[in-house]
Amino acid sequence: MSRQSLSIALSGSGGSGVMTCGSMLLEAAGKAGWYGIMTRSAGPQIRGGEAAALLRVSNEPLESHDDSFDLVLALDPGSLGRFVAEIPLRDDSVIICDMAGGRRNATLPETAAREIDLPMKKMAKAVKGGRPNMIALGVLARVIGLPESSINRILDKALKSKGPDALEASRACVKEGFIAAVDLPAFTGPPIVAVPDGERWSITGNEAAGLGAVRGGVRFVAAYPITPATEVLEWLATSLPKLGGVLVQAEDELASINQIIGASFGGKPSLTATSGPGLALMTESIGLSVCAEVPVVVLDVMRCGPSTGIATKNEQTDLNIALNGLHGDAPHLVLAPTSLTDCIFTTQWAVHLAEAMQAPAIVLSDQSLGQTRAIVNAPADIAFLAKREVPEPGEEKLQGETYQRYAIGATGVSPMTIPGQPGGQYTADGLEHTEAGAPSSLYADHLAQLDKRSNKITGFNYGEHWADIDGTGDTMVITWGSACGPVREALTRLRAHGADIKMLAIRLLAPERPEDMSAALEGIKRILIVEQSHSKQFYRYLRAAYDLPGEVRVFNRPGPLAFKPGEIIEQLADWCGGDKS
Amino acid sequence: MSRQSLSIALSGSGGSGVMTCGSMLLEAAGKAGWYGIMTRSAGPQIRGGEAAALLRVSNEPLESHDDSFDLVLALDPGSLGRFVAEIPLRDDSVIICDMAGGRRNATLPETAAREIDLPMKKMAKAVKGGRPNMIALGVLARVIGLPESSINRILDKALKSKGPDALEASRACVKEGFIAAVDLPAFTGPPIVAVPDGERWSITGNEAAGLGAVRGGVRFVAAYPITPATEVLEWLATSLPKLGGVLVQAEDELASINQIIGASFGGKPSLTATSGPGLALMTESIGLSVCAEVPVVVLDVMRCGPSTGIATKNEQTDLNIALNGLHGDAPHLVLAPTSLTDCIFTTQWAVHLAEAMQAPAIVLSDQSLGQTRAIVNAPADIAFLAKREVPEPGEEKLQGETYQRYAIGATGVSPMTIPGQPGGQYTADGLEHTEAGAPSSLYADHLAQLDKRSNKITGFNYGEHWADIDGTGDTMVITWGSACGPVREALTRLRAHGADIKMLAIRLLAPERPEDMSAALEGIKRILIVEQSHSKQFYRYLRAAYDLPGEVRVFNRPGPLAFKPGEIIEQLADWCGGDKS
Amino acid sequence: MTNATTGTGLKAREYKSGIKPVWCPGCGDFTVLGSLTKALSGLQIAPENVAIISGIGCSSRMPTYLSTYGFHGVHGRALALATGLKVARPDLTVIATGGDGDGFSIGGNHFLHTCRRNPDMTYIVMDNQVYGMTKGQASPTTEPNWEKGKLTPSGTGINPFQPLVIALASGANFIARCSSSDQNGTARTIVEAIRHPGFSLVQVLSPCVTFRPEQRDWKKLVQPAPVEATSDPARAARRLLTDKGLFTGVLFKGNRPPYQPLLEPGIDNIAELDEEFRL
Amino acid sequence: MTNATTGTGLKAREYKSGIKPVWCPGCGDFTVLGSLTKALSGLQIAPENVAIISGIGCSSRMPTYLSTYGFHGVHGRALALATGLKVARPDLTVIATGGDGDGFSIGGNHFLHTCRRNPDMTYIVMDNQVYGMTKGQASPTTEPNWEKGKLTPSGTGINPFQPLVIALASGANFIARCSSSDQNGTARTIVEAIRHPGFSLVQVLSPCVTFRPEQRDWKKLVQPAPVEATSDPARAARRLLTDKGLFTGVLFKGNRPPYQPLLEPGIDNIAELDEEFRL
Ligand SMILES: Cc1ncc(C[n+]2csc(CCOP(=O)(O)OP(=O)(O)O)c2C)c(N)n1
Ligand SMILES: Cc1ncc(C[n+]2csc(CCOP(=O)(O)OP(=O)(O)O)c2C)c(N)n1
Ligand code: SF4
Ligand code: SF4
Ligand SMILES: [Mg+2]
Ligand SMILES: [Mg+2]
Repeated sequence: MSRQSLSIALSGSGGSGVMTCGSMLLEAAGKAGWYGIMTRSAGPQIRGGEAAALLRVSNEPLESHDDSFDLVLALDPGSLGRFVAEIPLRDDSVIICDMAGGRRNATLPETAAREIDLPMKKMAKAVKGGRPNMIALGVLARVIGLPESSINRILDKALKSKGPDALEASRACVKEGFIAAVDLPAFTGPPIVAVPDGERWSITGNEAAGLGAVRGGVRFVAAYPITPATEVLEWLATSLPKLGGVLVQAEDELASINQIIGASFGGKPSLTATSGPGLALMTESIGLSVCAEVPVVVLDVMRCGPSTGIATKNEQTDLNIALNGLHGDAPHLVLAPTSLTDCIFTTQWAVHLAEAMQAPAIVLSDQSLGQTRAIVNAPADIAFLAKREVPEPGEEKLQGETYQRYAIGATGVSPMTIPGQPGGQYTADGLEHTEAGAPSSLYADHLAQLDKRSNKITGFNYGEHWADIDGTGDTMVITWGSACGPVREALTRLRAHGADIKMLAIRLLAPERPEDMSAALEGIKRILIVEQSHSKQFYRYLRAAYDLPGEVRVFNRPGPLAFKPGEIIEQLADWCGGDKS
Repeated sequence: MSRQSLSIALSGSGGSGVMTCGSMLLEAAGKAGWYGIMTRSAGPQIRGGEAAALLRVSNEPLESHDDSFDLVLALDPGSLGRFVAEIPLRDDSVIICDMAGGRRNATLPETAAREIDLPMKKMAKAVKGGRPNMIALGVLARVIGLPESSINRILDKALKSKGPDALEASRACVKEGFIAAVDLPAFTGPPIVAVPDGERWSITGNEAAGLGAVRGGVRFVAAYPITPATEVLEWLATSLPKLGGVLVQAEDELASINQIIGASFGGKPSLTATSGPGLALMTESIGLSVCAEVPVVVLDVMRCGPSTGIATKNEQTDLNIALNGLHGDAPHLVLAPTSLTDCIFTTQWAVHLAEAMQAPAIVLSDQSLGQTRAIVNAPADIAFLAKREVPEPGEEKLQGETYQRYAIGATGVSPMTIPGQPGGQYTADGLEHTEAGAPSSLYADHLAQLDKRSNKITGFNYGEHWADIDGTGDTMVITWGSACGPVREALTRLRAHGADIKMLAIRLLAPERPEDMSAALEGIKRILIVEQSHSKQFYRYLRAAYDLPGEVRVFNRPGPLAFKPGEIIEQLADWCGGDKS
Repeated sequence: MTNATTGTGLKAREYKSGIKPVWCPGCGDFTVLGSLTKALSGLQIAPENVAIISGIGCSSRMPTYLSTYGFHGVHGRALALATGLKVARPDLTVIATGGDGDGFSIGGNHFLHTCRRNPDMTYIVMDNQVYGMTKGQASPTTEPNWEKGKLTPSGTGINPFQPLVIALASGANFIARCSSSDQNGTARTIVEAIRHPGFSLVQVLSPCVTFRPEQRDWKKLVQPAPVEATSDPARAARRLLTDKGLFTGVLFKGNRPPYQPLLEPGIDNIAELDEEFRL
Repeated sequence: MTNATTGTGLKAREYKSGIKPVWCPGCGDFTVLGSLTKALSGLQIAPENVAIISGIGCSSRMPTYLSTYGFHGVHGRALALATGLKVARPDLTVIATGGDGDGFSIGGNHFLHTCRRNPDMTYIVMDNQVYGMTKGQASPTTEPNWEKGKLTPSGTGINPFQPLVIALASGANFIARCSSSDQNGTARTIVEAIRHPGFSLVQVLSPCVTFRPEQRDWKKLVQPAPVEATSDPARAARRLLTDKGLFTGVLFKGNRPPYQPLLEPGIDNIAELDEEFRL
């Protein structure tokens, strides 16, 4: 049967190389001209536990897994069990499993899905230096209709370092796989349209965030490793030096946040990346960046909380702390990417905004956006660049007794000198201060500076970027972050059946945009709010910030179970006359 | 002229002893049978700057300063300037100032207030070992109508350690003051009704919080000093050992929060006290106490933020971080005392609640409640005691393979063993876990434990204590913390003129109490919200948590300028037909 | 667990919880788990009177694998948790466990001040000179020229942290180094550490076979310290400053009294506290 | 400030901002402020090329009183702020200032790791063995039997923190002790510290006349170290472990290269980074 997209799950025990197989399959699909995504799932073992690669390919860009999987391949019979919840099947799904060495883990749900025993280990043994995962690669490529050529191009690239024998062995295994697959049920995937080299990218959300940061102008990063943010740092650690920038591995998050504040005080756009526990340690000093008006960007790649929670899994529950986690009245920016590729734009824009307003910006990415790898269209480079208002040497404000670092001014943004600039000396301070930066405990100074710090942020012109709005109608879905993907796909399906639904994906969470929001809510009668949180953090934020008209419904659940397009459609079914999918 | 309460301001340069004079005057007033409050105000100097003692006495209990001051005494002419904003005067106010050594600081606002030059320094010189502040004590006592005897009783008590000469000198100065005051305009204060010894207490909110903590059962405290919470710790440092408890001065707030979690895991009810910056450092580990279900109490004595802000001044702006400062979905308790004496009850209740629910409780006191000294009626001792549900040795739940530390159960509160109890061994964990406490990354376990942790807190029976509600009518003032005092006085005045206004002072800020709140809001048409915050944190919290009926008005301003009863009355004027005060 | 509740005749395996460790096959921490349970069985302390406290990291998973009380806290705070517990419950045997990142990077300040405070507890650090849990970054004990660190591709270029020297300089009362390759020796040292009053530091060289496979060679490189443990800080300092970090055994045994505020009430009725407030 | 903007002929007072310090009359920090401005004038560094970085405390108010760039950060993080600034702006003269509580209690971890990292900056700690700003609690350097500490009424009972020993053990490259009673001597030492490459620690005994009035006697008790500064850590350690904390002068001068990643672009067009993502 032919489908517009194909979903494939690959599982195996530790060291069986399912991830390598999955990545190669994804890249091959990309080379062939398909779009695709791949996510990884693994047990608690640091190394050596069961692992699964979940793939989906299509000739349309993808942002979400499908409601169910077409094809499951298990290199070891025992390895499927732990992933059943993540691999919903249909009666017409196919399971290819190497039954050798164990009985197939019985916990698979009851479906009529057809099971086929394929002795991949045995086949691999027959090849000198062969490995079962390369057999699987061939099998899968053949079954989903990828040309052997595209696989071989990937093998060449991936194995050239490993020498000719390794390459030979893999090629041979792939060929074996292709042959073995001939009698397997074939899935006619989406039509294959070749695309010129370089037009498509293979990138993860974490790499995208790193790219957005340096595109925005970030040249100093200090950070302490933490899952699932570490890949952002790993990418920056190798990329920054190329640009004359630097990444410092700090002793802890207290050091990393303060190091970037220090570097930014020195004039370098600076960023740190972390996850919930690290963000919690940084809030005191993010408050310093608010009060001293030193711009920094803090990227939080969210994971399941509370506390250490589930470090490797997705949740959208650092919204509370990002919005309200600072002590005192501390206006700052909070943004969230609305898709994997948007991690580039949103991070880059965050750098621009932080620098323009001399304030901290927290970017809320999440494990799902960050660690998913996708084949996408080459993203455009947007012009947003760090641009900090610096007084010209010799400008009046530098004459006279002292430079007024915290001058109130019209916008609340006061030109900021950089150490080295003569006559611009001042002391940046976390104490409340006068316009000249001298400590003050007077109500008048406190009020004036509180107004300044909040006006500069609420009064800024953010243009259209505060949210992604599309569609029409009086029913609206409001969501954010990684929940946007499944929602978009659900709405695409519903609209294909004539439903009229509007979608609002909020990129700028703080400050609030009352006018923009009321414009967006114009004529809305029904609202569905979708978020991956047990305590409805996003819904409560919307309540506090905005007046939500009409009937409001909240579809929320904690991580790690990702939303499926079909589930969103169910939520909307009675609002648009029955399940249209 | 006679008033039902008298307000007196005393100022002097560093070392002039205005605080001693003020405290003695307050105590004497208490001895004489009056109620009173005294707050301190000082410049940035650590020692030696100008200082002012602001007193108010009455024959009714007091919770707020008055709209203006009746009497100002300046030991040095220059010392008044910095406090003018805090010392509003009336045309019939009187200023007694020692003009010797300088011109009276010109910045006093324009009033017809009468000024009298009194050479207190000169008078003191005339007395062997005499000090001007003791002259002032005599003068003030006489002017407000305190018997010399009550002053002398205080002197005896205060100076006995200092030896007979010091006592003699002070007595002599006081007498001189009394004589000199004869020709000064006298204020007939409220009638003096003697009360038996011990019926009245002299206490600060910080001491009250400490007392509430030990009454609640707290026997372990770890903390790191910070203004304005330090006095809580100082009181506990000397009081805990008497009770077989201990206070550990930790190396930082990360250590103090984790030390109390460790001690509580060991079975000892534990507390730490801090202020905004310290709370910010603790949030990660407060999340641990949520997830591992280890009860702790964190007392935050709030001060002006953001960042270091104004460390010595009052503001109510740690509400955001207390409610929403934890990463992930982390249900916990947030409480706030509704008056200075209520610091005892609320802290004690917080210990009780934390222990009963095995969850962290954050108590939001503030600088104004904490550092004000008041003469009050001896507070009752309430029965609330730390009571943690511990499985009986030999109970079933201890048999079988392993003890189910995190058993879901009916209420979500699962009996918690204490190290030393045989068969009750378990590992407390910040990782998501199964009912037995084994780490788990499964959705089902995560959901079950998230439900457990939130149900145990939302389902608890808090009785009437969630808020102080008084009055009737369809107009309501909703407020919290130190803002309650001026509001109560305003309403008392308005009601005396027949206005019908309801007051809601919220003690339990989290979890929310939807039923209780709708009952309280029954029939309300107009709401005034009063809070000391620039960004309307309390109003935004109320919006997110509750549906506020009718017309809603917010009277908010940042610290350090305290609310005055008259200002609240102005806000309500048009709602209850003109200023009724 | 019936006889686990009485302190008699307990075998090492009875100190195990039975939960399967998440560790990679071959990880040194397996052996340390073995040494720890052997030590506890050697001391015959009832599991309910032992508390194993840790932070976050592969090595910090330890408490979960024992049948004692345990606390798997947040990253870097194990010693603060343990100090609170020990001060509040002097009757318990408190043991903190963790890694070089947890203890010396994010946890460095608590390490300094716990050594100073000298509570009567034992701290076992599984040092693999890497962050294992987060997949291979340099730790404070990593050599400056290790170029495989994922955040320090050209090496850290900075002075490695010397845990034993810092412990000595801050006031730790017992300092030892072990190698996970010697399970029984490590067990014996842990027994000594627990018995010695005050704060005992046991650094165990415990290979991370996944991110530092070369550490498998440690078993060949380590050797017993040539001299007896000293109680003279100056002498111990000279030795530690010169040793290459591969001498095992007890290196310092001090005699500072442990930190333990006594917990005896001075008054019998809490109401007595009210007096100071009465006018 | 015209000639303050050129580095020539600047007098000490021109390095003062003119803002009145909040310090108590007689506080040792006044003299340290004098020494620091004298040192800067001695070096004739233009004020705009100097950044004074601090945390919170009486001593941490320092930056406000100078006419240079300054950052008065949060409590305990001065060295992290300063490290970020120095790594990003190697051209600046970065000086961190603060107190014993800010630097060794809450700031202890950054102290350890900044010594290890060894950036080219100077750290001036005004040690008064007390928390002045919060009105008189014991600090890490307080003697164990000081019973006036408001949170430790019967003394801390714990081992004082030895900043110079820890600095040495962690890798600081220059270690000196001064007394605020000798303003010129302190100024000279600060000059040396700034000139010496890498991380320089200058501990200044600076009395808190309000909460530790007895410290006024320090001026009588301190004496110049009997020996020249050494560059041998082992020897320096032996000396520091035995000295009573009252020897002044430069005690250690190391020769470890400072931490300074170079900031030179390897590619001229950022778009080159896109390549790795293209299929
Ligand atoms: C506040 C915080 N920051 C960062 C992390 C991520 N993290 C978990 S373990 C770890 C390092 C562990 O290294 P080590 O203590 O040496 O243990 P090992 O895994 O090597 O045994 C880090 C950085 C975290 N969990 N919490
Ligand atoms: C996070 C945080 N915790 C606590 C405080 C309160 N605090 C301010 S200064 C200080 C100690 C200062 O001692 P030290 O560094 O020795 O400076 P000194 O006043 O003695 O010069 C403390 C505890 C704070 N400002 N921030
Ligand atoms: S990663 Fe290293 S430390 Fe962690 S379990 Fe594997 S081998 Fe052990
Ligand atoms: S309190 Fe002590 S340290 Fe602070 S200014 Fe006064 S004398 Fe100096
Ligand atoms: Mg390690
Ligand atoms: Mg100090």
